[in-house]
Amino acid sequence: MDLPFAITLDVGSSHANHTGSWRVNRPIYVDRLPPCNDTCPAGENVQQWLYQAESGGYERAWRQLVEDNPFPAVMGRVCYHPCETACNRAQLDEAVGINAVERFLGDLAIEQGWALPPPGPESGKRILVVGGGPAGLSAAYHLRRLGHGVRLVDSAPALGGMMRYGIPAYRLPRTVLDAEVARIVGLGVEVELEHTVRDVEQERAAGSFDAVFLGVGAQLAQRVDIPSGDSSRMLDAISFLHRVGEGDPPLLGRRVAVYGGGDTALDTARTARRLGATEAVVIYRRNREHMPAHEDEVEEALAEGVTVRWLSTVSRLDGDRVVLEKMRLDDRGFPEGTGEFEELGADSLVLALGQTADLSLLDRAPGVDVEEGVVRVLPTMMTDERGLFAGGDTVPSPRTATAAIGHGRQAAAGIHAFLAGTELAEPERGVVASFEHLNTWYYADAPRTKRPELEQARRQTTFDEVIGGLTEENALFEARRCLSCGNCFECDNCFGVCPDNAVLKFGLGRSYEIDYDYCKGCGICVQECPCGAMVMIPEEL
Amino acid sequence: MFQIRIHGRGGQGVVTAAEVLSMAAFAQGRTAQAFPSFGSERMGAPVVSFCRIDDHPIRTREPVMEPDALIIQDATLIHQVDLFAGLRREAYVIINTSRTLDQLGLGEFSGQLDPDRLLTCPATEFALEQLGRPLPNAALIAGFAALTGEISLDAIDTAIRQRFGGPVGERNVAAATAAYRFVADARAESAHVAAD
Amino acid sequence: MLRQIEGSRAVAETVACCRPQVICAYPISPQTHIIEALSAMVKAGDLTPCEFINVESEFAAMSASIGASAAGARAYTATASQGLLYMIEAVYNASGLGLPIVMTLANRAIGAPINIWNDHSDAMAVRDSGWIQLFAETNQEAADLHILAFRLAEQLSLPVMVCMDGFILTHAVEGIDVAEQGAVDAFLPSYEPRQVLDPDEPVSIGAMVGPEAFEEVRYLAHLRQLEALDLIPALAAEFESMFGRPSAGLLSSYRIEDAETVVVAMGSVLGTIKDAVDARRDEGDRVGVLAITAFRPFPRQAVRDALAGARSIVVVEKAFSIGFGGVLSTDVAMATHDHACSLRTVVAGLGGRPITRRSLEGMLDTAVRDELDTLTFLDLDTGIVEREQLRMAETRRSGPSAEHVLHGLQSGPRPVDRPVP
Amino acid sequence: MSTEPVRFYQVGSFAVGNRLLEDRDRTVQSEPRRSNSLDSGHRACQGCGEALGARYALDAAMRATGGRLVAVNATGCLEVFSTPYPESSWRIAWLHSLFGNAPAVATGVAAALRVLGKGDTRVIGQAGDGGAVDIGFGCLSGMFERNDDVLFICYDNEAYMNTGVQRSGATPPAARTATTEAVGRDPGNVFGQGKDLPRIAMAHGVPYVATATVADLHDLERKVERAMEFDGARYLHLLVPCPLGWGSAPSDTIRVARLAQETGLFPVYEAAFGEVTAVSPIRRRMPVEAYLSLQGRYAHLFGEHPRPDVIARIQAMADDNIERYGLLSGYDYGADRGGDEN
Repeated sequence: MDLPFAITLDVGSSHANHTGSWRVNRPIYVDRLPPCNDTCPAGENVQQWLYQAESGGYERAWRQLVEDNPFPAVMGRVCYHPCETACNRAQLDEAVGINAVERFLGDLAIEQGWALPPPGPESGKRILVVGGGPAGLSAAYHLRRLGHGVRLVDSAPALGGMMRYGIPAYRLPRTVLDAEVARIVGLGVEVELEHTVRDVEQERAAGSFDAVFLGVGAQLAQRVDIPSGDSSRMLDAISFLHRVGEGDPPLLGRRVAVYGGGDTALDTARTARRLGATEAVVIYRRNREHMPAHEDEVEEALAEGVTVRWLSTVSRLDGDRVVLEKMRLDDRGFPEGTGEFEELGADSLVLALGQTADLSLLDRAPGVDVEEGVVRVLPTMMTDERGLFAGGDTVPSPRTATAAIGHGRQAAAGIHAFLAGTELAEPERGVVASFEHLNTWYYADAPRTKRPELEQARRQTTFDEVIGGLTEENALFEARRCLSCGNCFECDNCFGVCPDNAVLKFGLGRSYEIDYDYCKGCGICVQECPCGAMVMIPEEL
Repeated sequence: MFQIRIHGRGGQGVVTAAEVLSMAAFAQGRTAQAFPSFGSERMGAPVVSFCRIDDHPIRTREPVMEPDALIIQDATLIHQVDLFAGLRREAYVIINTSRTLDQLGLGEFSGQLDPDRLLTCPATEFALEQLGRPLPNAALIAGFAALTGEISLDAIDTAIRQRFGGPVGERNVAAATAAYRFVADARAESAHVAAD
Repeated sequence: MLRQIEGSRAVAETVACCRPQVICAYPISPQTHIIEALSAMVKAGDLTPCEFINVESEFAAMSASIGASAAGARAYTATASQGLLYMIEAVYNASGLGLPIVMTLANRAIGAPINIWNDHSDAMAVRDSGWIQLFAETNQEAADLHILAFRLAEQLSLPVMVCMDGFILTHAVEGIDVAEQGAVDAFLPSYEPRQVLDPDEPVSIGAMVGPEAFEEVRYLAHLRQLEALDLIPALAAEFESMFGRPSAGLLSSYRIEDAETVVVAMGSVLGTIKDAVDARRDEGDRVGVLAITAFRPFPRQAVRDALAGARSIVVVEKAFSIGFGGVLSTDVAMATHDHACSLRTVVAGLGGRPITRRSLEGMLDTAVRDELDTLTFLDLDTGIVEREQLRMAETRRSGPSAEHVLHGLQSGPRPVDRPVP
Repeated sequence: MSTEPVRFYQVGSFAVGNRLLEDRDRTVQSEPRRSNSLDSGHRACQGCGEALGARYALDAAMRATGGRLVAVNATGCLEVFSTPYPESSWRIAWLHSLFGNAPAVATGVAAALRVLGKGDTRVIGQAGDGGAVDIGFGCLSGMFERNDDVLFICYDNEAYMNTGVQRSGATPPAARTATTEAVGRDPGNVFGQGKDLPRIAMAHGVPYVATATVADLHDLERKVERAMEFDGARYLHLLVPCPLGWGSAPSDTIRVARLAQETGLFPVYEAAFGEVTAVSPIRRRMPVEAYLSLQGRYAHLFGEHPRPDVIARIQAMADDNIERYGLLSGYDYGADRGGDEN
């Protein structure tokens, strides 16, 4: 066309006008640390494996998961999931059911027989791992992946430690535990059972191990001196659960009193119900809000008919009567006696007052610093003695299986660095993505999917698993509830909302770039980024 | 050049009358020009239209100031509008009425005109007979043709058929023919009287 | 073939022969007969393909024509008077965008006081709009000019306005030779737009132009319109050879050779003027006529040459610039500024006031005797004017003059050509 | 996989893109090869809602028509910032004529295309609120009444921004403009004036009328596509915040538009042949303060002489809308994908 001068213009000719020169602030892309990752004791990259699961890539998700934690199926059952407590979604509707998805992936892996990543090239080094609990097994797993030889010894007839002898089967079916343990052993771990290490120094020397990892746990019950005529009516929770775990449950009678306020106390009470006790009464010296047990456990226990005597201590056992002193809390929340007493009929009293580690095996390792029954370690999990590492309940920790698994992983890395004669770099933590960083309008409202629960009657009498798993559809739903806090999930908002077409999109997985030739710096892209993965920074003018 | 002025009321076909008249002249091979007194004519309002007939091209666009013929479609206008302005003694005048000039109060005025060129014609009656509607213009211009001899009845019929067409055209032609006869007879009679 | 038909009808039939593809119109006297006829032809399927759009205003009529033309269709509309003023913003826009729209302007006065009768005030109001303005003297010219207008418009990519006197021409029934379709097709090729809205070749039409280029844009438009001064005579000649009858061109003259006094005018009044001139010639006065067809672009050189021999020029105008005088007169004066001759303006026929041959002859008589005022209002009723001036001088709240003038008319002499309101 | 994975796809279900969706279910704006009908280099202010809305709407129309599109533009910001000689930001066939005549020009274009046998090319007319609600109202009404085959889009920024923020027939009560200053006993624009153009359009009985904002792209694109399924006159009233005229932060353009909807002040709905057929429910209801306080044009309601009485009246307007259109009816997640529910 022969276009009239000035009145008619060629299309797109405004590209000659670089409006980027108007800009005083520029948008940039950032990555923030998701709160779930931040709080996972096992150091899982939760957001990443959820991202894989969202697209139905369950095996990819599982592989991402076992990079850090070889126990998805176990953790998916027994982890107290601090990730969900930290989840930003909780402020929107309900936290993402991370734990449930983890269990779904774990179970699917067992069902599908997915194999753990193979061991790395043999390094020729050998490490002695003492204790076949979560810490030891986790350490063994990561050490094998690093190519190191592992000898794993445990005093029990089977591996698993507290996972087997502390956690009741209705919370963790043994088949699941066995499967995940077997997978680790399958990586080429030498295992010696029913072998109790009495002198770690001697064992290390005898086997000329390059390093040792101690994960002996806390197996000794805390005792308190309770006057009683007949001590046979009194036993401790650890050994009680241990014997149940071995399939040789002691007889407790119809009325069972449990003394303590932790998860173990509740596990004991719930187990007692399953063993036929008509009454299972937990005696706790403070009130519910001070109870150390996890809320879910309390909920479930009460739902199963377990009762709790709040603000009470056991002063003595008198025949089939337990004499309780009523307590009150002082202004600091500490209990003090009131001098008032009452009685409670009970056929037996189980003491669940906490555990300590048996560290006698360290008697001839004087370099090791033991305080209040636990071993002090560096961030690398190495004790004060070179080459001697420790983790799990043996060291200061929340005393959860998840924390133990994290220790195992951490220790393996520490040992690897130690053997290589290098320093283990402290991994830097990014800025945590908080709820304020998000623009939540873009996320569809969707309340969490409740895991189906077995109906009361069955639960109380059997050791069948209490919490059911998610269907594939629900797992997908849960995974997709993840907000991807602080990390771009390629929602195209920045690309779409720019009034100046100044965002370039390169296709899935290849992310975006700002075209600073035209970006006027309005900041809409930053404001409308759902997950807080963009910020405005001043231009140098 | 022969100039005609037509007076009537909106809705009576004053403008059409001038148009048909010009078409008749055209049909007869003459040049003609017809135009209305431009205005927003409304039903019943006094309306004027004009027609010029010549044998040469007509250039002027002025209204007809001094008509050679006056066609009055509605006698009730006589005392409302200055119908006879610019009228010369030898001009033709044809009035649509069944009444006499005296009844119309034109008795003495008629003295100022040539009696042979002043005529009443009950055109509306012919129209009612043939069309069943009081649309006198076809009849009246036929009467005018008979009175002036400027245009032949054939030419008038042709124009009417062109303008209206179909049965309506034919009925108008019938009305025109009747009126033409009426006027022709009247003139013959007055000529006869004059002869005595 | 010569037929005895109404001017509006002839124009409608001729426009139809030009195969317009989009017609947008809003009714206003005295343009109505033209668009009624066209809408009937479209509805009956006699004019096809064509869309007739009954728009809600003249502003919309011109706007829709702009859209249609820009989209590559041959667009036509017609209006008059207030209608033209109501669309004036779009009128300027059409020429600014260089869209070859053809519009019939049935010339009519502009109120207040509202007046539906003929004069040229409306055309003069858009004199500077960038449209080509052609004035028809007769209905034959009016009809034929439309054929030329479409050709001219599309060749230059400029809009053209064919001006014909309202009622005097639009409502007059006379012998007119309406062009045959075949001949029109041969003369007028199908519309090849200079620029068009096309998804396959997108452009942005109607940019905002600042001081850096606006003057150039306007100057180019001026040059473009001046091209018409050469093109119009050429097209007129082509028209004559093709249709066997002359077409109006830039201008024409009548008995002008040897004329000492020349009357310059536009439109239908020229006929009456020619009769008056003949009469004066019979009396021995050496008078002649210069008829202007192309008012925009104004054929300055041609006018200058045509009036070279004149001793006295009388411009008869159906419009005037209040506070100054003649409009056409100004252009003629510019064209003849280096002539040794007098130029006088006669304003006549405002608001449909009949221009009679008698008055024109009287005026010419005075002109020939060199006694004509520089600015004369033909047939002005001075009695009424003086009465009204007196009345206004007496009372501050004198009310609207128009009513008093009418009131004065009741008592004064009554022109018979106007029905009593 | 589940039969309806998308229904469960939570993250980004309201965002522009969505890596798990089928291409056909993604927004036009997420498409790297979108038409960018209004392209980079235009001179709109930072964070201009109108520039954004125009590209959203026209790109969607381009996809719906397979690129067979012609746009007519009224005078106003959009025209001025997009085509200052010698540069045009348009990538589509585009015509600007006058301020008040865009609907009529569009009518002419549509008629021409029909006559020329190019009926497959569709016409969009666009104007700001001034060009649609006020000066172009007559032409728009005529276009509606004739049911001309045009989709007319009003980019409503609630005042005459191009000339410096003067009041228009679409300026809301209490809003400060250059001709309704925040002074005197009742600062800002008066209550009880202005035109509800979408309702007026509906009163013409045209096939399709819809309102939308730049905050909900899925909703907007679905409506443009829907509009293109109809022949005849269609009207889309699109709320486009103006940082300059509203005194809001350029980065808040979409946020403010969203609040206009979530407070109920700007009801989002669609209507066919004069009857409301669907409303876009409020997902997270907000009090009007949340909307007003982000905008300088309402600063006089909060400053040192706060006007809770005026805010209450505005809240009442929002409540009336919520009542009238049932804006709190539940959200249908099936509609997240858009398009297929119609």
